[in-house]
Amino acid sequence: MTDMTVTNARSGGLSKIALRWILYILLGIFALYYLMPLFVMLTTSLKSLDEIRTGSLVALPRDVTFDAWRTAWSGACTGIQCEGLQPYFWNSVLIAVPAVMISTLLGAMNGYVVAQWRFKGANIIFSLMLFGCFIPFQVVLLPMATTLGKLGLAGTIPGLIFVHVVYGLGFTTLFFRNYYVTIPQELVKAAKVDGAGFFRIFWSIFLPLSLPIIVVTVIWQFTQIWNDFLFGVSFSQAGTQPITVALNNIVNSTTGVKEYNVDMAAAIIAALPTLLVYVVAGKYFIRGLTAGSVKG
Amino acid sequence: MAPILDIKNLKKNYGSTEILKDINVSIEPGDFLVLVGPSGCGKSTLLNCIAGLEPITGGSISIAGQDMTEVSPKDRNIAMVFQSYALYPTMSVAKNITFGMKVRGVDQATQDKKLQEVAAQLQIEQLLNRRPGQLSGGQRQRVAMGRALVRDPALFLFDEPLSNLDAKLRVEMRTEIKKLHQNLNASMVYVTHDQIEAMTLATKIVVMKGGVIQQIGSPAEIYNRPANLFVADFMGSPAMNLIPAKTRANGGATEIVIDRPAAEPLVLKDTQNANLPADVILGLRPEDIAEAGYRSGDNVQTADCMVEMVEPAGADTYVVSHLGGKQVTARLHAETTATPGAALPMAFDLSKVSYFAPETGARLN
Amino acid sequence: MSEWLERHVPKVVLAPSFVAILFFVYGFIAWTAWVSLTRSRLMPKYDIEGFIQYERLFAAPRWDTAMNNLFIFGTLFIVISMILGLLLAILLDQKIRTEGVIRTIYLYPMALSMIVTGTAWKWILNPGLGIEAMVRGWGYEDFKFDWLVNSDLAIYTVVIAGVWQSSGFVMALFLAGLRSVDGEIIKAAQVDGIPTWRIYSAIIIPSMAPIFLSAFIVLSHLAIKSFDLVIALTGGGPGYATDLPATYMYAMAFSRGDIGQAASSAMIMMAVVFAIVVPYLYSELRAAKND
Amino acid sequence: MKKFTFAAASAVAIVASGAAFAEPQAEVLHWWTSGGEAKSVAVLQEEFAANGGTWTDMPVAGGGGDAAMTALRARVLSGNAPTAVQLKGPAIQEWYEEGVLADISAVAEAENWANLLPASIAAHMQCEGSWCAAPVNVHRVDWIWANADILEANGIEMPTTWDEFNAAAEKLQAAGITPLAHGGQAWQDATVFETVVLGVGGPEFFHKALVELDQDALTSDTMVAVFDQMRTMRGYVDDNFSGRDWNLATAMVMNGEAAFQIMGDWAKGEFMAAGKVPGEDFLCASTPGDGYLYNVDSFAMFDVDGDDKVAGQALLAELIMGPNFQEVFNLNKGSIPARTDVDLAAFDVCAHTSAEDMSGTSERGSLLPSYAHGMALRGAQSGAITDVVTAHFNSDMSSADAVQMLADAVANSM
Repeated sequence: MTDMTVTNARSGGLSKIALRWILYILLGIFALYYLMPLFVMLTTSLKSLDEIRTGSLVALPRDVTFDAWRTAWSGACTGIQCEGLQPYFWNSVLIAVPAVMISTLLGAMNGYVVAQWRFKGANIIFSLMLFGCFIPFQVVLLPMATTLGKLGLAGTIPGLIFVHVVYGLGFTTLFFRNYYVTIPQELVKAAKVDGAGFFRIFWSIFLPLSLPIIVVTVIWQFTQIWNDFLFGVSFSQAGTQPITVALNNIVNSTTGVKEYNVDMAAAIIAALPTLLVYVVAGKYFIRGLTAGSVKG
Repeated sequence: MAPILDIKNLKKNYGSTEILKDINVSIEPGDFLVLVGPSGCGKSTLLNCIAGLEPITGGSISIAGQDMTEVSPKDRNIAMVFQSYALYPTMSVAKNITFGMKVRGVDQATQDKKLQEVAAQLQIEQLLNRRPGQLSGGQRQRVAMGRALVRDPALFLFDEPLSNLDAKLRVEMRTEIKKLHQNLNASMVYVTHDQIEAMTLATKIVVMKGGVIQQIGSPAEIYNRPANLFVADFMGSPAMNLIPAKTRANGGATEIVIDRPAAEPLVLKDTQNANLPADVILGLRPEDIAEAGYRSGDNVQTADCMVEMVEPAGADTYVVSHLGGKQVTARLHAETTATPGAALPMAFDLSKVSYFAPETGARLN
Repeated sequence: MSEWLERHVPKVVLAPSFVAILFFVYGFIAWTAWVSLTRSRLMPKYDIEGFIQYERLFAAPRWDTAMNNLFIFGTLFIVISMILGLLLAILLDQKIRTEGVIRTIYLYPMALSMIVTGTAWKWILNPGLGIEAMVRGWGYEDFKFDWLVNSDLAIYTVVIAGVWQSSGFVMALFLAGLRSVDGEIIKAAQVDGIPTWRIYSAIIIPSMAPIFLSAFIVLSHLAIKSFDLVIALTGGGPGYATDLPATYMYAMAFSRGDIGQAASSAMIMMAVVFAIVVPYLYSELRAAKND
Repeated sequence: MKKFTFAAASAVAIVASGAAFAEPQAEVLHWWTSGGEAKSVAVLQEEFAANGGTWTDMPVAGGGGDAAMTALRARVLSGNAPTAVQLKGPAIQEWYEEGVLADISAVAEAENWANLLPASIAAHMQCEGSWCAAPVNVHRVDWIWANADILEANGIEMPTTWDEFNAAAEKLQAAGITPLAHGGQAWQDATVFETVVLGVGGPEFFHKALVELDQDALTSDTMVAVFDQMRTMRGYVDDNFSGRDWNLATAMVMNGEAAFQIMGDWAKGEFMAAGKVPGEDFLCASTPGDGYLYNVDSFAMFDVDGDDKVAGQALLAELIMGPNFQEVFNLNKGSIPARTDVDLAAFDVCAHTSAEDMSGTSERGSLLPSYAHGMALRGAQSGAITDVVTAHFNSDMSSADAVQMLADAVANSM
């Protein structure tokens, strides 16, 4: 796969250079398409509100100001408190981190069972879990609210973690199952003969093998949970609202004065953790996918 | 001596499909049992059942005199080498070998000692810190063996351990396994689909097909006196010639009549076997057909045969002719003058002949 | 006891997740099915009234529009995301020096919440503010790009933004697939003098069939669940021209206090999901059996 | 004023004796999150705190309260309802019917709310005779905003009939100015529609069609005329209106790109925030025709356990209707106080017009609930109507077809 360019080199210097140029131009055009909204958001966040009101929305700022960023982080009103996104940021961390960890671990265990310890009906259980990925979340809001109330988790962070874990299980199980299915079953057999049990085999042999797929799952789950609004708004109460609810409160005012620059800055701030995860772990993401998760 | 492995009336079903039907095998300590058969014959399943990796539907398995039918693999006192070697990819070679001991709580000093012993035995001392991914196929094979050896079990199980190696290495490793068996005087069960491996390694062979044991015996028994057409055809390369023929009694002897194209039928006289049915399938190994004059004995018959093809193979030359509607291969000496299209007098050594019933395939003599 | 435990430990491990899914997915689907047969308004009620909600649903022109849109949007979104994803993956697979940067650029939209990105897209696609105004500003006065404000074309702008958000992920899937194709086959093909594009079209792409399947499932899951996208970009407008079943359901359940109606639309949506996912599961299971 | 203060004090006394020693607690669900709004609610919180209460803020913005309503349903179902919730219009009665609202009649009667509120607004706050919600403000919806300079430059007066409006619009169009700044979002379409219904059909017709949902009214020729006017007005809107936020439409009027905007009085906040002066830079007037469409924000109290919360509810109800909060809040918000006895000296011209019209129309019986803002109808019905209105406005549907569709949709939503 890596030697594709060798052929190009053989087919002559000039046309090779031309081809490379076309390639880079194409990649550049697509990069523009992907960057366009980010450009709009960034430039808007650096403008003053007056400039937005009078000028074109899609243009470079005349005077760059970081006021909007400051406001979004620590001054924008998300209710009667005007402390910006800051307090909500930690709620999101408190929700996302345990939820990602638990759902990933459970997904790994489930995938390990379904792929390597097949028993009668395991495939049916797996299909039922997979179908669970597709349920529209709007459907589950009301019965879930009742259930959380009965469990005594209504409005709490553990309640939100619980919801995210439950509805993340389908995908995490799918990821790990598809990864573990490519690992020969003989590995488990060998370990069994060596005397290792179910958990020992998981911890000593499968978990150390799973770094790539863990990265994939964590990226996926973190993105989903961090960006979740629907569950966040429905199952939180004052003090446990995640950052997306705060972002929404800043952005989505119906009859108030709109501060687009703050909105955009807030949106970028709210997305920073996920962006960071993508930038840092993007390479492993591709590698993890390569390593097997896509071999449905 | 008590059998080291004793399998009685073993049955194994997947749902309503019968994978193994009424298997009865037992081996003595020091035996090298080879399970051989075409793919899908149930030989690997049988091995997995012995290891306890697959639950069985009926019957019993005992190892070293202990009933192990319901015992989990780790307590069966066995070690196993897998086709894909199943080395733990994230562990070093040393860790791979000592993992079992670590799980069982063997102390570090013993672990180290055994590791060194095994590594020396298999000449893999210099590989101990590598990962399986950095090893060649042959090296992985040795590590997998090391992992089994270090257990010092009552019974070794091998699941087609050589099938992923190239031809040369396979022969080398085969010898090595044989040597190991002799040195350790260990009991082994070995699964393969390669009948040469079976012949060279085994002290006892089980030929299987469709979940049923076709024959159990020493390599010589299996080779010389196959129990049925399947075993006859499966074991040996080139395969045994299986020629449809008619018989008629002639005094104390039996005359065997074989049709051939554009010539008189070939008539051979067997002086050792009588009371054969009218239709038989005559089985003769290629090496039991020689050029006239190169084979003599009580029951050797000579006849001219039309040569169709000559295949020199170095040490031997194979000659193919047409008898009874079948191609018949004879293994001649290398310097034969046989030429295609010409007749050649050939000697049929009927002292080694096998007769099979055409309908059932069962051995008649 | 410990023998029993040892044998059943895999089932014991799987059991909590399974029970959770059984209750929180299938139990809730059953609940929705029940509610869809009632006259629930603001809050769920449990007196069965028959299929009245389904009759109302099929009588509503807005639901027709929503289903049509799902078909148009779903098809285009999936097809374009796949083609674009594959194209980008192939382009990126040509030993690009800046691959890390470009890949991140293509992938980042997944990380952003649509709540605000929708506003940015709204501006970009708005004829008076965005692309049309910009191109006209360059002197091409006749340039027209007003899909956003055209009832018949607005759904295509949803496709544009949807593709923007998801095609990077598809690109990642395909890139991974390209990288996992056996290099020897390609070398062999190169030695045979087969041109690069033929190597892709005849050898590499057909070998990635499982990835197409995975991408299809992920994309159809996104298409059916698309909600934020529409709300943020068009709010379902102009009129309700860009309504999707998910937005219809949400509007019924939460802004209009018509939970029975929302439940019936949810059941129809689920039937659509079922029709897509079941064949996939079937093929998955068959593949597993063949192992 | 004095008398009132006394009443308030005695109410507090009643409340306090009822829930002895419990420190008032309130978790308040609302969707006022933008700067001006938040500051307005903060006034309430400060007063609440000054009276010894603890205010827990639970803001959920989005979709004109849709997201908040989603959260509310989840909270109620989980048995964890907020203490007080921003609710309005028939939704109050709907929640009451679910049996989850608390009775605040004690406070209301002690405070004499019945006499302080216009009758039709008071009716919204009552559930089967008892008081269940406290009004915060009155937004007028049927406003028309204009850029003063443009009108002057083109010699146009604020229109008082739709014909005048059309004539003015033609003139502006000829001068190359967009006559009507509009954001093509369903609720904005509905806002324009209801002002047209009011102007073309008159208050009685409005009540029949959009409050009683009388089929004869919905299918009448008058309704056809309404849709005709909507079609005409579609011609006065610029090409890029679709999906535009209302405040961007307001900005168009401010920047002189457009002459008029039809929008509730929250638009004033945008003008003010940009430093514009009412009566000088921009003009406000009611849309053509007699009548007054109100959009009243209110807080409903939910059934909760705990004396502290019950005390919180009573205190909150009392403070919401307190003159100080009514004045300060509405100064910030652009609306006018719900209670009619607040001194309006600090308010601007537009607010004065609004207050005068409110008492006038209240007497004439033309003080009407806004359908577009959820005051007149339950969600299912108003939603069904909005679907038709926005579908008509955004296509070339004929008025006759629209009327037919309207009747069908309303019937189907029952």
